[in-house]
Amino acid sequence: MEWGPIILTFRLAFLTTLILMLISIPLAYWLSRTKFKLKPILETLISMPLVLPPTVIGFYLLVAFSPNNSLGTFLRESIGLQLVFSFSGLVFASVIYSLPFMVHPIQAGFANLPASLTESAYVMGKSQWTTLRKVLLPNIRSSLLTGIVLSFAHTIGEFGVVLMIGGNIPNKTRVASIAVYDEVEALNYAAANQYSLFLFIVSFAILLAVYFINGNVLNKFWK
Amino acid sequence: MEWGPIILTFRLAFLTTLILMLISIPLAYWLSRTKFKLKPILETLISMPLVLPPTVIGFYLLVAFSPNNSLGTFLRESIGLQLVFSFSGLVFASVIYSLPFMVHPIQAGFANLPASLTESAYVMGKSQWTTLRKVLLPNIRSSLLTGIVLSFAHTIGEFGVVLMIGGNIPNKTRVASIAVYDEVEALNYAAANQYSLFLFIVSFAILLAVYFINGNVLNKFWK
Amino acid sequence: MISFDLYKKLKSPDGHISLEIKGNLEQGKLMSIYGPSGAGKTSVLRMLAGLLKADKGYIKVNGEIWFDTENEINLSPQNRRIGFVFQDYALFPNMTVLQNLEFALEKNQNNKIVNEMVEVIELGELIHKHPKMLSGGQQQRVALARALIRKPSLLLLDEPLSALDHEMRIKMQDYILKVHNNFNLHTILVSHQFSEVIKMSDQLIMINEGKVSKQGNASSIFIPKELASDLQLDLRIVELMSIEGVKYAVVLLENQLYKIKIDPESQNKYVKGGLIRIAVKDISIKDNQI
Amino acid sequence: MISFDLYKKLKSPDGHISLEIKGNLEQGKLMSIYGPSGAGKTSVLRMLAGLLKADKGYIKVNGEIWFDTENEINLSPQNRRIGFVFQDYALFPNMTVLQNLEFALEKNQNNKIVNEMVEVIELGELIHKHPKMLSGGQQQRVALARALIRKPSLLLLDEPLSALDHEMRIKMQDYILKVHNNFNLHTILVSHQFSEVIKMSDQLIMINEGKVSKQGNASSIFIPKELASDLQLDLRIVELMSIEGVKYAVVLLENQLYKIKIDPESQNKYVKGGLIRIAVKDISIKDNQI
Amino acid sequence: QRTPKVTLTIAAAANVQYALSELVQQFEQQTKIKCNIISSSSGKLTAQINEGAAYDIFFSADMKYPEFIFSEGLADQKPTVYALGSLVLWSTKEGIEPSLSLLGSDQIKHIALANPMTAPYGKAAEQILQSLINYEELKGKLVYGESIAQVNQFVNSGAAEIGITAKSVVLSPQLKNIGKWISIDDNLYDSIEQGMISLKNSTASDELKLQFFDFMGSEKAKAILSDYGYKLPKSE
Ligand SMILES: Nc1ncnc2c1ncn2[C@@H]1O[C@H](COP(=O)(O)OP(=O)(O)OP(=O)(O)O)[C@@H](O)[C@H]1O
Ligand SMILES: Nc1ncnc2c1ncn2[C@@H]1O[C@H](COP(=O)(O)OP(=O)(O)OP(=O)(O)O)[C@@H](O)[C@H]1O
Ligand SMILES: [Mg+2]
Ligand SMILES: [Mg+2]
Repeated sequence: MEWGPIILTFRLAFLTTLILMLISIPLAYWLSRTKFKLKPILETLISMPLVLPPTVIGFYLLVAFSPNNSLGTFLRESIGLQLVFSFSGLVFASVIYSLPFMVHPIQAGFANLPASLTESAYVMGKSQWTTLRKVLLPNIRSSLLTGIVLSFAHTIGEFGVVLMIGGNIPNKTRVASIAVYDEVEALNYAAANQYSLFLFIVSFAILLAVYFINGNVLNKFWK
Repeated sequence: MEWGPIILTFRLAFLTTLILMLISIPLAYWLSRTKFKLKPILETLISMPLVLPPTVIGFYLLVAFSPNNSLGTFLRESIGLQLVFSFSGLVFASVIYSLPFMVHPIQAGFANLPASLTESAYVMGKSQWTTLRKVLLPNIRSSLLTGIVLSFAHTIGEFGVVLMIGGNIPNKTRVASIAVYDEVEALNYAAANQYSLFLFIVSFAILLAVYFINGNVLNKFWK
Repeated sequence: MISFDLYKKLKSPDGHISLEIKGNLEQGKLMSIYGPSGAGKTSVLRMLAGLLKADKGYIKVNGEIWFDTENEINLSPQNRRIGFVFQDYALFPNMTVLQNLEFALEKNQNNKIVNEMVEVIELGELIHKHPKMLSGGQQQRVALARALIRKPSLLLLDEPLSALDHEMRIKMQDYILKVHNNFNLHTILVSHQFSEVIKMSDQLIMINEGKVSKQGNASSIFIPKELASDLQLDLRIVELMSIEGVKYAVVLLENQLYKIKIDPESQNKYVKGGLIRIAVKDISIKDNQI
Repeated sequence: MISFDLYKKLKSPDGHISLEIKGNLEQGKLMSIYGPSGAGKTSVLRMLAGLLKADKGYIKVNGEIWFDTENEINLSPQNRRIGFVFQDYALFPNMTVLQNLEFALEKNQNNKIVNEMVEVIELGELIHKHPKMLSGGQQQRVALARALIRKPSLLLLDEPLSALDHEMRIKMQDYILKVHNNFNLHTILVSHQFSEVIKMSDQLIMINEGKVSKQGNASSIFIPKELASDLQLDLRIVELMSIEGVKYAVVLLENQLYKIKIDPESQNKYVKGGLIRIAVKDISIKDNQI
Repeated sequence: QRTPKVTLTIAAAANVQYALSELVQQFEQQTKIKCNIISSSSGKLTAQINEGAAYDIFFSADMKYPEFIFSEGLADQKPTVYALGSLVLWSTKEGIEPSLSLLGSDQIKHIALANPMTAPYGKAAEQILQSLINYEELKGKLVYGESIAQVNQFVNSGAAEIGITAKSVVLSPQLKNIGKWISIDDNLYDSIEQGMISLKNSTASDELKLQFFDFMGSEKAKAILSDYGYKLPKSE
């Protein structure tokens, strides 16, 4: 078993989860408040990448961001961002693909909070940002946790998109999910089991820690 | 474009979502109430299938349920259930794989409900079942919706598990996601786009309808 | 007849209070629990309802044992036939007022009672609204109506009238008494209003930090031993005015304002917001003008 | 000085009520809004706080315009410097009592005031508890303390004392008055208790179905035109008893019980729960024994 | 005794499918026997066969997988080579004339090849690159596809400027006129023997399978294979 893919995987999963939180919290907050007419369409669109097979999504992203394409050229020439065959591409694709796992639970959490919590923070002169950070987020912790766990786990396991847009380059885009897939394909079941077990154990430990911390804090103060 | 895979896909997605609801509602309800010490471990375990690549999960399921195997033989001989290369196998695998998408949001929804709702239904003499059905579930609708949308969309797009355990048999296990994957592999981009577009539009329509119904009902009564 | 003897240690992050309470209540009688905030009143109702398990003790209702730690009996809330008005109302957000009431119906119960309640509790125009759309007082009235639908054998009311205005409060008090008497209920009421407690209850338990401080009927608890034919009245001065040279004080007594003349000599003894204590000596009960 | 004139159509699935209210309140004065449940009292407070947008009208506080539909001015709640006690308390479940109070501090505000409030509102042992662990009355006290931390220029109180017992209620009333006077606030209070309204407010608005029915200072609204030197007292009979042959009635007046002798002849006119109306004629204000 | 069914289920590696679909069409015309092609990667198909999938014939992209199946005792007889694959250098980028000497130039940022670990074409492509003197420099440009099909997608989308793919691909009807390609000297890599094998756990009769193998030996079949850029094994 090589360490490269494992390290890359957890780097990708942490980074993706982090970026997803940064994007999803404001997005979900906005969705939970807005009276915008087209909201259901937006909500549906967010889930849409899920209905296509990952490899196919990957393929469409590949076509969209290929240097042959004006978008790809533009990105590369204007901000030096190259999304195909690069780690940033993996992150980008994972973020798009896991977006619904983060946005939807958080949005549901916000929707369930009583309006008076926000209102009373506002009349105390607290900004929307402070209110979000100090009042709303701590009170939707179980929803936030759901979003984090689903996105994190999903990013670790996903390989279709990543394989397509990343190109399986050792130490750059060859994540563990691709490695274990390759071992299965090559009938190296022993190696595959080793990777799987390791992925499984590390992910298990991380998520369990998250749950335990959350559970303890909850038990101490909530009930 | 053939209709077989499309029909099969939506049959699979509906069936999987339905079964997932039947399993996840009681499971999430129990998880949200229990003071069981090992709860964080259970919660983590539910998410674990996500951290392995779908094909690899499919591979392990294949090995576990293969007729070569005592478990597979037992299932086939005792209850006539064959889980590999069959539609029921696809349903089974999809349920396992999408379980966290249904369980976690619903559990978070239950956890956020005030205890007095349950309690007041109990003192009215309502059973736990009636309370769940008439009081709790309608009040976690946004979480339920999240679970349904994520599971449904994910089952439509997933193909790694399904390809491995199902074996791509026309009209039996060849779902649309495999079909579109095959078309992309075979460089038949036009056909792939056609499948993708169709999958996309139908899923979009279904999910949009779900959101609109939910949104309208919410707007009418909630605010 | 309901009798109970309950003990419970209430856990809290800093320290404990141990709740100890014991009482009997005959059928058709109303008991009030009175005491400062945090004394444990809500907790007592929750134990009676089966929502909180006492550490030790029993609850017996009409000969039936609902709870007994010694024999390990603990009926579920469902099997206790109770009506409960929660302090936070606990209306179901997904149902309209009417649906909330109908939900409380028992299987095969005639739903005429729903209309009756709607009428009596004056919910007429509210019935198709959802709870979030109601004002605090309206929600409280719905919660009360809902608790009565089932004609429970034990009615538990946790400050059921605190959000109501004076007029509606009096009306609801009378209505609760009416249902209580008509259905021959056991009723236990938590209230903070002294006059309400006195008016409504046959029996009273005063608790403080979990312990019963006084118990009995209202008169035995509050009545001063000695005969007090002198009424001592505290009049709160709301306003001072002078009309055509004559000084008056507007005073508040028992939800009524009076304008009374004041002695110009002692005039500067009176300030707005102050109290005038007067003693009415030797009331001749023949003044009575019922 | 605060002045407002507000109009709002409250939507509801069946029909509308249009809320129309207008008023002025000088610095350091306290205004009460009084009216039946559902009249629109909470909605008025929410409009003043900027939590509900009026359809038409203005709000001016100390010369500053907070809201004006004509000039399309609408300050956010954050920019209005208000304290608000919500009917449902709205304490933050994730914070302890102390953290709730500290959260209300402004940037650079000295946090001595937190300790002051803890002391005055007697929250001592509660400060490290989370709101879910508190009784209803305890939560209400925390909400009140929290609203006062910021020394707001407008204090809005939506039934801030309804869950408190009598003793605590009186204490809190006095405390609110004290802060109100010390900080020279504008205070608007929604309350259902007549005596509370009379005691606390300089000005009173009575509303009914969204419309102002009476407005002015308490005395001008409630005081009967004619001189009423006769006090009319309704004594509620709590208990009838006879001691050594002599008949007594235990009666309730103003949160006090009295035991008075009754005329044996008219004895059967009195029943438990009934009223004895007595008139105290020509009170000599010299009886005054402050 | 089950009545033998009259369809053949053929499991085929993704890269043979272009040629195979035409072969099957011919076969069906000649014999009126219906064939189902189930295409996937050789690795997945092998795993499935190993776990009891009821396929009749397996067309692999190499000899490794059929030999594994045979050694597990899942086949009727030893695998036979039906075709030899050959490689081309392919680019769809304007202004690039594919040649091995061009690989080191700045014009080429990515070279796509199949994963040598799982795809026989990938292994051969790697051999080609390793034979070049500037291999170490090229290493940083390599991107790997899961299969030869993915290499095609990399090249076809323009994401990779050049790729090493199967001749059968660039001759396929779908890609015939897209981009430019040159054949690579077949001395640079071990010949890519593609094997087929008749499976034991099969519901089709032996005759049926035999009929198909006979067809594969026919001139017609050979013509189709060479049209698709396969070389034919020297008949033993
Ligand atoms: N769930 C709980 N867990 C632990 N302690 C609690 C819980 N709920 C309340 N307490 C504590 O128990 C004590 C009694 O609370 P309870 O709600 O019974 O008071 P109460 O008499 O109803 O007060 P109020 O009149 O203010 O509603 C309080 O000190 C409170 O802090
Ligand atoms: N969010 C809302 N949307 C529409 N109508 C509402 C809303 N909230 C309250 N109402 C309605 O507006 C009216 C006034 O409500 P409000 O809460 O202002 O009454 P209130 O005077 O505070 O009553 P209470 O003393 O019972 O709290 C009520 O009839 C209520 O049904
Ligand atoms: Mg209480
Ligand atoms: Mg109100």
